[in-house]
Amino acid sequence: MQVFSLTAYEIEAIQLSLQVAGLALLGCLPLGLVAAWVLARCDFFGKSLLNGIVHLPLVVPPVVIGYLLLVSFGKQGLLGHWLWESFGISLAFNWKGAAVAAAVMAFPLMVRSIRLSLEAVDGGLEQAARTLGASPAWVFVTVTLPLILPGILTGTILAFARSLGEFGATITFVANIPGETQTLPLALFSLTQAPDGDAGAARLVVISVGIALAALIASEALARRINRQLGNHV
Amino acid sequence: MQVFSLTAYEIEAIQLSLQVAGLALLGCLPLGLVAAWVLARCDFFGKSLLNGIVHLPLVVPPVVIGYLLLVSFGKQGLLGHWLWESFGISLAFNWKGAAVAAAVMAFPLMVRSIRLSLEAVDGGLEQAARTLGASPAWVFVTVTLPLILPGILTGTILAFARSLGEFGATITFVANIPGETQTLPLALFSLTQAPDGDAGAARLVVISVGIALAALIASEALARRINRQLGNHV
Amino acid sequence: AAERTYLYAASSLTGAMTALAAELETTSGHQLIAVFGASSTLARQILQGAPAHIFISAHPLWMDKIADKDLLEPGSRRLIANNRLVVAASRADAAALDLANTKALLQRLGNGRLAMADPNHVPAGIYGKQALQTLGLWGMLQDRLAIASNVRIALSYIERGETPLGIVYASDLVGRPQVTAVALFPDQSHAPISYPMAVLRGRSNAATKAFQQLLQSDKGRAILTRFGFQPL
Amino acid sequence: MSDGPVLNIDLEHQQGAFRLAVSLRLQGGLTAFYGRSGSGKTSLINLIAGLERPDVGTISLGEQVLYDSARRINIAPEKRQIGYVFQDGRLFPHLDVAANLTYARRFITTELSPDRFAQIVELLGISALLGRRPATLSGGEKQRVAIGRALLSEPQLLLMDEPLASLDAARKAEILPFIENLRDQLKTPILYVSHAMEEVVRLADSLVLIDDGRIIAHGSVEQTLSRLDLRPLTGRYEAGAVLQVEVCAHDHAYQLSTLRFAGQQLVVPAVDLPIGSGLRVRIRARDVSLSTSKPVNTSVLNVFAATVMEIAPDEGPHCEVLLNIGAPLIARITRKSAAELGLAIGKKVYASVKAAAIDRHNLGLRGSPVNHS
Amino acid sequence: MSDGPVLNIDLEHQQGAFRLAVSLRLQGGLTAFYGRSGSGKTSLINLIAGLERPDVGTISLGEQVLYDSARRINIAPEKRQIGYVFQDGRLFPHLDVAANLTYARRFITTELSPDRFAQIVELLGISALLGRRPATLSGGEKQRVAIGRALLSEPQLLLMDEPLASLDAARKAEILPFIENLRDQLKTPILYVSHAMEEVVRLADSLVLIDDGRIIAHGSVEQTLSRLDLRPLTGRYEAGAVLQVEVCAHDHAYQLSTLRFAGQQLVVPAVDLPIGSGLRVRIRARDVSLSTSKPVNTSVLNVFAATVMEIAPDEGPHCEVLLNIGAPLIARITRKSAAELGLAIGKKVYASVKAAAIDRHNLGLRGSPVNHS
Ligand SMILES: Nc1ncnc2c1ncn2[C@@H]1O[C@H](COP(=O)(O)OP(=O)(O)OP(=O)(O)O)[C@@H](O)[C@H]1O
Ligand SMILES: Nc1ncnc2c1ncn2[C@@H]1O[C@H](COP(=O)(O)OP(=O)(O)OP(=O)(O)O)[C@@H](O)[C@H]1O
Ligand SMILES: [Mg+2]
Ligand SMILES: [Mg+2]
Repeated sequence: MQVFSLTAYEIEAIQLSLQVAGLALLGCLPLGLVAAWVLARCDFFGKSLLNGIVHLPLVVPPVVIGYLLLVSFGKQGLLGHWLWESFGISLAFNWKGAAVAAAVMAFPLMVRSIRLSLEAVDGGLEQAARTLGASPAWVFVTVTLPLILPGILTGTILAFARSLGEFGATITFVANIPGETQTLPLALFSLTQAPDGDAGAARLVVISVGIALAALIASEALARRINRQLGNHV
Repeated sequence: MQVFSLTAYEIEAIQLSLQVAGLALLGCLPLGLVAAWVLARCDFFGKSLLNGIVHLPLVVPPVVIGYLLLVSFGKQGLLGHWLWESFGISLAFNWKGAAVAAAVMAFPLMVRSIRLSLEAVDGGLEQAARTLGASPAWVFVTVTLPLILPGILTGTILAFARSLGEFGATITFVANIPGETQTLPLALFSLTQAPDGDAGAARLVVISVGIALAALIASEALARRINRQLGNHV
Repeated sequence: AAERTYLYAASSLTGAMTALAAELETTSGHQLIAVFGASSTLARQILQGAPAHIFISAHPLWMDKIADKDLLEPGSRRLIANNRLVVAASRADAAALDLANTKALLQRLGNGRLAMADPNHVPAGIYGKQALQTLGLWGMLQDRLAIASNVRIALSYIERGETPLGIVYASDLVGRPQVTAVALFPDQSHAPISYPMAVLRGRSNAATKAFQQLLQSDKGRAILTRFGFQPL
Repeated sequence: MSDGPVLNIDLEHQQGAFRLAVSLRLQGGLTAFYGRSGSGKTSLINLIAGLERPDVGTISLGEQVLYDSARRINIAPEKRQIGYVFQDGRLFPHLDVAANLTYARRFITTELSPDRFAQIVELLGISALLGRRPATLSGGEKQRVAIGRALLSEPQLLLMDEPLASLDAARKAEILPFIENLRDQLKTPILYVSHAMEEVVRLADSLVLIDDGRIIAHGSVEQTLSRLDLRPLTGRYEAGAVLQVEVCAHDHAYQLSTLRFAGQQLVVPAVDLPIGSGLRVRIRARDVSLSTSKPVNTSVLNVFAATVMEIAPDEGPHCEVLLNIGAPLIARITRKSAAELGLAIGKKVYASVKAAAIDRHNLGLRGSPVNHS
Repeated sequence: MSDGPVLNIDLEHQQGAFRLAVSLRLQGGLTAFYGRSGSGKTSLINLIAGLERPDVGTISLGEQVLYDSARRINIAPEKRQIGYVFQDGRLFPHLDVAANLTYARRFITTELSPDRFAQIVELLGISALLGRRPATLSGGEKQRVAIGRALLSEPQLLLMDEPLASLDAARKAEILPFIENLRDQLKTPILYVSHAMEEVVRLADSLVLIDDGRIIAHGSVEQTLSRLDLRPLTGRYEAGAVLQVEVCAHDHAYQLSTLRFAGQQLVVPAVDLPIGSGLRVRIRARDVSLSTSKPVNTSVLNVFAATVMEIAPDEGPHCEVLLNIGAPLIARITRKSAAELGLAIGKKVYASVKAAAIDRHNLGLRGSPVNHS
């Protein structure tokens, strides 16, 4: 094993991790937008409860979330059963399940960031758009959405990082199956637990951080552009 | 054991959790402010690296972070040794160490939320404050800080929730010591390991969620007030 | 109170050690604080100066690591109990399984997976892999595993019907009515599953002594038995 | 004007300690809202635009009920087709100037003729700014873009909240004719909030005076500005009479026009309108001087024989003299002069009005009487 | 004025495609900046306040170098003691009105006398708003609070960027004397950006005309407004002459004052100043009429024997006639009148100025000549 070339084991874990994080983001983003909107702009009975549920994955240890996912999305679980019957989708012990676990864990971070931006949007601009003929949906697309891009970006990067690092819920929900559900953190964990895995673990830490750093640098460049467009500090 | 009264074991875990989360917040908040400020407003060589380091705890599995903490802050660790020699502070295997673990894990959430708010602050207001005689430090205290309160609040609630739910890094760094480092998630874990712990585990999940929900409701009320003060959407 | 006495024990011992600590307190008044975790984690913490007085590992490997650093009180190391490895299945599917009949095994597995703890580092997994290798099943099954981070989670896969079968300790089945053992691995198919206990260097005190005595007493052995172990 | 839809407003609205209670019926043309800071002008047009909900009441525009608290009707702002130039600009910071201007286009089915876009951009002097972001614009530039944006939304009714406040006189002079054109050619009814009486006189058909959330007066600009009891609100400096006149001759050599009213003639700087056009001229009281003998050898081109109808003294050095020259005219002279000239009701005097004192600022390009039903 | 520190500006600054290149020396009093939208007024005062850094150049106030690109000096904005009323308000949204007003107090060692606070609050008409947040204020209310906030910071130099643009005439009339007082009593030099020539004339000692980032003219208001070549910038409508006068008598019965200049007397509405006080009066060209025989039996109180010095024709219907009445006076009459009266250089005529045409708007409460060094 050479120091500067990746082993097949590492490449597999990297690919899987990116795949999982990508799918997790794909699910998180639209749902996160909706949840953030509802929490920021609507007032209804049970809002606190919704808010609590959204934050649940932060408060409860990941292993518990993993267990709850197992209970609901497992073969015997209500949702799992329904998914399987209706769409033929099974999340058990495969990467899609890992993505669900990552998405659930990343969700509160996504929602909170977007919500923070949403609450800071100048309502006057949205009003102006409406007088110009934009329906609320159009206002959202053409005014609100561009204005909350920084929040979406922050939410996305947090969610991506969290997905990339997700461990407890994943290993509990879909187990640690090489090539199937063994993402970087799971591979890393295995190595740290093995008596002689330290060197390999260190390599994986560097790889994880490298990927995250690359994503961060890209997001910073994007954020810079967005902020310049909005006339904010650069 | 009655259903509606807490056992001594539970009370101990709750107290400890709150203590740990509280101390973690206390450490996170000022450092998070500084880091958010530096990342939002300064431009320097190595900024990407700093950004990467801040996000590290999200990307790398908690267990690895816990291990790194153990290696550096343990009695044998460099930092741990220095802390002990210089200040007589030991973090190893006590609740202060648990707070450090929680703080480290919560840090990126704190920093990102504050940074998001910071970047949205209207520079014109800060300029106005300076023409009125406020030094940059005063501007920060009297203008910037109040304006980023929503971000600080979001960061705090995320960090608090994350601290409350922190498991992997804690158990790895300071172990699962009843009355010392056994916070709610660790107590919960212990119960899941015991043959007849399921009911107790479920109780702890409910308690964790209850505490988080209480904190959320309080923070929502506060956020509402702050937003009303800032003239934002309510 | 005087100095606290810490007992670091592998997670799989949670039930038994909690009961033993309670017993110790009622009979001798000594308080033991039990700290549970993965054997590997606990060993690492002890190497980093954790305040453990007694360490009970689920595998000799981790005890060796500490012994290598010369951190054990001389003469205190001994095996306290054995455990058995079983193939478990849901109570609903309790028909006995013949491990020698590969075909039956595969049939039982269907397109499901075999749950077990991580064969790379979790003791239950390490023993399980050994046993499967001895029985010549490893090559066939190694791609069909659902690898859990600890035995409890492997158990919950079986409990929830996620996997038809799984490899767990016999002790894990105590208090778990939904699962049952459908096959017992032969003792010689894997290294003996024994729990080494040792007192850490310089940490010997009245409580540790009382605890060592309790373990050798009938009372102590009865408790271990109750939780599915075979006291030594 | 009888053309254009009728805007009917009858509502009450409480915000904080401030109470707005308005009942108004406006038809066509340009209606100016005039009132001191904090009197409720912006609040009222926000209600009309649908950005706020009145506590009780109704708002209707033509056939369409925009709001009715009793019938629980509340048409969404975007369905009201009401353009709004906000007091505080409200440009979209993430769009460049061109995209701000054309924002409303995607919600309009008719094509935007490039000419019209070019015309508006040219007029507002923002063609060099099209690619810029609002954050880099000067105060006046922002306001001009905001005006353009509202104009390009082709509204059925246009609300303008102090649109020209941050513009220099030259720029104002360029934009005012455009708003007149909008009012006359496109027949877009306009509600126009302004602090500048010059703008009001020039542009407005009718004037609504607001004070402390209440309508104090509403009528044609002429009527309202001639009412002595409203002086505290309309401002003494700006007092004057408004004449309905008709263009009757042009003197191209001297660039003067002769206007006719009630059998009298008024010479003013050339008006670029065909003979016969109706026009409104405001003659400020301070620009009228009186004499008891006919002035001779003077540069003043307009001298009218007049009868004193009323003398309104005030506490200051001035008094206002209401004259009849076939139409009402107001003169503002010192009390000392009034005494020295021995002015009294019924006395015959000569009123002099300098042609130079009447300029574009005092010419409203619309003469037909406003229909206040 | 020779009192007050000298503000020396010599700088160049590029922002986007816009280039500002300014060299100015201003001393004391109130200097008005006048120029069309986008000409660089706000940019310039931002540089003076230290909110932007010039590319090259120096700025100094009195002895203190505020900025020097060569010597790498750049005093922080908060150390410049420069108050700034922003064009866009910039109230702190998280503070109520009272806290906004007193914001600067914590950085000032001297005590705020409750009287002064009360006086400013009263004057600006914001006493009812003290507990409110900026978000609920009307446009004009916000601007008034912003003015109060800057005033209460006790600046060494005050920058005001169109402070009165969103205020009604009545409110303006109340605030203007206060700014005059600030200028005269407190000797605070003021740089005042305005689009309203009335305000400029009333308040300013000197006038700086800016166009496209360059200083076109700078001098006393009198000089600058009298220059014919600057008409395109200053605006034809506003042309006029400014007289330095001295109060010489009061007529309490009729509430008139008599002012003296160059052996002549001018009667105007009562001026609340002791006899002997210096004063500046602006007589707008459009308010002066001419005749070749002495007007009799007229309400016009001021008739001067005058000699025609210059006749400036223009393309329009008017011409401007520069007269000598002991001091220069400008009349604006139609070309037709000029022809009919047979005006020519050297001709003796009578110039009539209505007392009623001179009101507070045209009276600058400072008479001493401006020192332009
Ligand atoms: N950041 C920037 N980038 C590019 N151009 C800018 C920037 N800021 C200002 N400008 C341009 O500089 C010019 C001067 O702007 P400034 O705000 O000083 O004008 P102003 O005289 O105050 O105008 P107004 O009376 O409309 O407020 C304008 O043409 C403006 O578009
Ligand atoms: N949300 C609110 N809560 C309490 N009072 C309010 C609120 N919004 C406006 N007001 C008050 O209502 C009154 C009318 O405000 P409005 O903005 O309509 O005034 P305006 O006539 O437009 O004044 P301006 O000419 O200064 O813009 C003001 O006194 C203002 O302080
Ligand atoms: Mg308003
Ligand atoms: Mg400006």
